[in-house]
Formats: sequence, structure tokens, C-alpha cells
Amino acid sequence: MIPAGVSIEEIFLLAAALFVVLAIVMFYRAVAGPTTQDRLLAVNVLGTNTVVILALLAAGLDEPWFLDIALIYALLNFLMAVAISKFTVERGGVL
Amino acid sequence: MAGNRVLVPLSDTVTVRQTVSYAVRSGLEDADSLEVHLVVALPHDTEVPEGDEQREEANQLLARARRWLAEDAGDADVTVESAVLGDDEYLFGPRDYADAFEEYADEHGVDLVVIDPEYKPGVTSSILQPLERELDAAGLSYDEAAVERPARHERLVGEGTERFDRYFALFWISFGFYLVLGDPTYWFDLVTGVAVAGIVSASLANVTFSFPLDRIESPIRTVRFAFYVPYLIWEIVKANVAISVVILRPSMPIAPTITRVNTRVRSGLPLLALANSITLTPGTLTVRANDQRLIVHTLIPSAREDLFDGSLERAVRFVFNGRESARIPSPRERGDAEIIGGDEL
Amino acid sequence: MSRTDTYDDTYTESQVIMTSVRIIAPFTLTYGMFMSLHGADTPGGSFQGGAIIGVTVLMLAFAFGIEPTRRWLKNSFVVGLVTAGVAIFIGTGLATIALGGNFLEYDAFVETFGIAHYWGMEAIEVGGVALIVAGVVITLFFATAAGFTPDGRGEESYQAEVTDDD
Amino acid sequence: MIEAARFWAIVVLVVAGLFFTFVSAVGVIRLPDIYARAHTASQTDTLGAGLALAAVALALGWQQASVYTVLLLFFVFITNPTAAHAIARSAAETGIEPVTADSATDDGSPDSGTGAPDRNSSEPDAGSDVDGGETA
Repeated sequence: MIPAGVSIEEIFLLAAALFVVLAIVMFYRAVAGPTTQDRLLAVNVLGTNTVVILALLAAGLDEPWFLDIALIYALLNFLMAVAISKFTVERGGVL
Repeated sequence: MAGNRVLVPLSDTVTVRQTVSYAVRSGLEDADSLEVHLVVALPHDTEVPEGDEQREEANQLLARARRWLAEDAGDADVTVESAVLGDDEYLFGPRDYADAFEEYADEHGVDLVVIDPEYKPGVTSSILQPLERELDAAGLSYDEAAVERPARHERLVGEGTERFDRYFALFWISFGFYLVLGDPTYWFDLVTGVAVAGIVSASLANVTFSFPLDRIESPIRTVRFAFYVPYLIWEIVKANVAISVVILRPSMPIAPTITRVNTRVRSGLPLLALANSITLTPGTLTVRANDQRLIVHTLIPSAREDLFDGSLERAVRFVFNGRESARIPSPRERGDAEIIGGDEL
Repeated sequence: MSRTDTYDDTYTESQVIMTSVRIIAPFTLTYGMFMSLHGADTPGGSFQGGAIIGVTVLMLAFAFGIEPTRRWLKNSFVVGLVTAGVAIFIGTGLATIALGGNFLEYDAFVETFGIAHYWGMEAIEVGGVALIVAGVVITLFFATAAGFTPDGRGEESYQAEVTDDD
Repeated sequence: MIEAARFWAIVVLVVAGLFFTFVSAVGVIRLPDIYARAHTASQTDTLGAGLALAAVALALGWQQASVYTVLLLFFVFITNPTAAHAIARSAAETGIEPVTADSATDDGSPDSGTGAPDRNSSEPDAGSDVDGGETA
């Protein structure tokens, strides 16, 4: 039984809004730190959240190409986490 | 100099025959008698199911090497000792091998280690370079056997099918992925798909597959992996609920500990699968994966108990080695799991 | 039991990271090429495709070390990539002029060869944008990784000039 | 009927995804040190993201875009733990000491150097060994 007046698109948009709120909450950790890794972790989580938000928007606004961006964002997010955690290590790991 | 004692680690490579004769030749150059210690280092101990099979192979190899030695030595004064190393421990990285060799060398007063340039113990890829470094660190002198180029050529031919397998596998993986992304009925996608898959397999085949593919085993592993995924997801959900309960409780009763678990999975893909599964299961986080020694941070006691029970490890062993090898004792029973302090990270 | 002491001289990336990069790399490379080739269909497609191809290389560089990757991927190859991108871009543009249109006026192709507008776009997207973006991402990364030593400067500025054409 | 089932399945997935992301956010804010935070940040969040993406895939139905969503799902599931491992490893490498149950009970507060001076309202009574059988 689908409730009247509620569409799936609206649910997705609402969920995306709530995800944004959660992302803002997590932003506290990105600002507060206190270590580089804490910030990195927070940004990584924010990145995952962004991917989800993009996917929800893709479904909610019916713009499938948002998913392309979400995929790229996920890739860059992974690369960012690996790269920065590599370079925070003493000797820079490779550089 | 009265006599030389050399240690020759053997493994089943195409240059092993030449290595043995090199050891004899070079050993007899500056001494009139020679004592050759032939050893095979086993990567697995006898506790794991595949250990027995490997032991059998090792003994056969040793028997062959003894015959070769007898041939090469002729009437020179050569004595042979042979041994199988590592059946009471689990050898993993180059350092473990170096340690095992050093221990043996100390015991028998060996002066020199002669290494096969293609030395490849077990199933993992060549570890020659790191092994040499570890031998240096252990203070053991070594000599790389001078094997002839024909052997190298032979190796390439021998590896031909293996290389083909890699290119072939990656080509179809890439092509399949391309068609999933695109439209399999549109000619443009089919043509560009072939081109893209060609480029991808040519550039990345040897990067992606660092291990030899097995024509029979690899597809079976893929199938078994498909069974593993639902199990993993179930574990993840279960553990997530447990962790959520703990975190959302106002008192937040966490008990973080650092634990060390010595796993019994191969490096590379099995290790990745296990480490990532451990990380994906909330409550446990792989902090370090130095070869088979995983340092795992656990958040709540129940997660730690699950880790020590080793259900994920068994599942990963099932995926990569089949049902038989999944029946091993849990890390707790093996004594491979311990809680360590945070300063030992 | 800490075994890090003797590993100092050869810091390698964790096996976990290395293996997952090995697994992901072919998929991202395929995906990047897919996006480049279908760039004309989606907004910004080729740019992202090129970026993914570039990022794949960077990922490999992180996992395997920058020097081995640099050796694997010849410097001249990357420069060639960018040059080819620029050449295709300009070539397509000039071809339209040669056929009596304006720079990059694809309609000229339609009249002459009877092929759709789409293919001119495709050439620009694939050749022009994707190759250049991938090449620039890789080049910039390796140039940065090499550090700004005076003897490396000449090469960098040369590459910067090439990329300015975009 | 099928439409209704799909609708409710989507709602449930989205809500569950939101819940786990919420837990993740709470964990990231409350937990005492980087290693503990990595638990929720990488794993609970991965599940939350996975559920939300599954909802999207379900909503998009049988079309090209949902293939992308499933790919995204797999990608997130492979890369997130790897990223968490990378971060935790770098933390260990730089010598950040974890808060452990022992160190917390010794003197009531974890030793300094854990880099968590802002554990204001969330003093974990880590010494208490509760919830032993929580995981069923």
C-alpha cells in the first residue's frame, strides 16, 4: 500500500537532505581533528556520504548521469585516503 | 681449506638442476671436500591440510637433487645432507625463510648459502631480492647460482601459457565489464570494447595477476567467492547491529584492545580478502597486515571473541583452498591469537 | 616482536592496499576508457574519463611506488599522449576549416562525408579531451613527485607548454 | 502489489541506511581515538551507504543506471575498508597510541598522545566488560 501523496522521488530527496545533515555533523571531526588521520577519516566518511547523496539525487531528480560523478567521486575519495595516509607517514612512503 | 659446507635451498624451478651443479662446481673450486646441505623450506606446517601434500613433493625433490648431486660430484669427496625445513612453523615472508636458513646454518656450521635465482618457495611469487636482503641482515653469506641463459629462455617458454592465461582472463574481464557498462547490441560498443579490453589486458595483465592462474582452480574460486559474499554481508549486518547498540548507549561500553592474530592464509588476494573482511566487520579493524601477522584493533569484546574463533579465516580458506582446508583449528586453539598492548603497534 | 626495524630501507605499501589496487585498476581503466569513448553522450563525459584514466595510473603509482611506475610508463609515452590529444583536437578543427566550415564546425563533416554530427564531437571528446586530461593528470603528478629540482625544471616547463594548448 | 512492496522495500532500505550513517556520525563524534573512530567511520558507514545505494538501485529498476549503482555499491564495499586500513596504518606508523581497555582503567583516562583531548561528554567506561554476547 503506497501512501497517497508520497512519491519515491520525494523520499530520496528527503533522505539526501538528512544525509547532508549527517555530513555536517561529521564535519565537526574534520575541523576538530585533533590528528591528521582523524581529519582524513572524517573527510573520507564525508566523501562516502557525498557519493550516497549524489546517488540519491540521481534517483530523486531523475538525472542518471549523477551516478557517473558519484563513481568518480568514490574513486577520488579512495585515492585521497590512500595518498594522504601514505604521505603522512614519515619519509613520505615513496616520495 | 679442508672442506666447504654449503646450504642449497631448493624449490621446483627450471633452474634448480643447474643450481645444484653450480653449488658442487663452485664448492669444489677451492676445497677438496664438500658437504652439501639440500633443504626444502615448506611454506605451510603440517597442521594445515595442504601441508602433507607439500611435504611429499619436497621429499621427491630432495630425492631427485640427491641423484643430481651424485652425478655431478663424480669421484670428488662430496657428502650430502638433506632436510625439510619449516614443518613446525608457518613460513611466510622472506624474513621467515631467512630465519629458518640461518637457524639451520648455525646448527650445521654452514659457510655459504647458494641460492637459485628463480627460487620460489611454495606458491608465492619470487622472493629472491627480499630474501637476499634478509640473509644480509641475518649475517649469512650467500651466493647466487650462475645459471645459464638457456634456462631463462626455457622459463619464458614455460611461462608462455601462464602469461597467455593472464592476458586472456583480463581481456574477458575487461570486455565483459565494458559491455555491462555499455550496450552489448550496439556495434560501436563491441568494437571499442575489444580495443579497450586489448589495451587494458596488455597494460595491466601482469600488474593485476601477480600469482599464476590455475585454469581449473581459479574459476572454482570465483564460484566459491560468490557463496562467500552473502555470508560476509550477513556477518557485517550482524556485527553492525551489535556495534550500533554499543555506540548509541549513553554509557558507550566499549573495551578497545589491540590483538595480534597469526592467520593461515596466503599473501596477496587471500590476505586482502581476509583483512578487508575483518575490517568490514565492525568491531574489528585491521591496523597492520605484515605478511600473515595481522594486528587487529577490536572495539568490543564480542567482536574480539568472533575474531579469535576465526570464522572469517575459515571462510576465506574455503574460498581459496576448498572445503578441506577450511577445517583448521581456530586462531585461539592454535595459540595464534593474543591481546597485546597499544605500544606494540 | 616488532618487525618494522629492518624494513626501513624498503618501505612498501601494505599488502592489503597493494592488492586492492591491483584488483581495482583494470576496472577503473576500462571504465575510464568507456567514459572517454562515450563522452559525447553525457555532460563532461570525456573529461571525467580522462581523469579516471589518469587517476588509475596515480593509484598504481601509490601502491607500487612512484619510480617503478614511472619506469613502467615511459615519460615519452605520457608526453606523446598529450601531444596526440592536442593534435587530434587541432586536426579535427582544421579539417572542418579545410572542408569550408569554421573551426570545429562539425556540420562540415556531415556535408562532406555524410556522417553524423556526432562523430566530430566524438573525435574531439576522445582525442582532444580524454587524452589531454589523462596526460596532464599523470604528468603533473609525476612532475610534482619528482620535486622541483633545477635540472628537472626544463622538462616541466616544456610539458606545461604542451598542456596550455588545451 | 509489487509496486507497493518495492516502495516499502525502498523506504526500509533508505531508513536503515540513514540509521547506520547516523550511528557512524555518532561514533565519529563520540569515540575516543582514531582507531575506534575508524570502526564506525569505515564500516558502519559502508553499510549505511550500501543500503542507501541498494535502495537507489531498486528504485531505478532494470536499466543502465542501476548497473552503475550496483558497481558503485561494489566499489564502495571494496575501497572503504581498504581506505580505513590505510588510515589506521598511517596512524600506527606515525606512532599514535590507541586507547585500550587496560590503559583506560589504569588511571581513569587514556594516556596522552592518543590525540583525543575533546572527549567531553563521552567518557567511555571502557573497563567494564559488558555486552559480551551482543553479537548473537
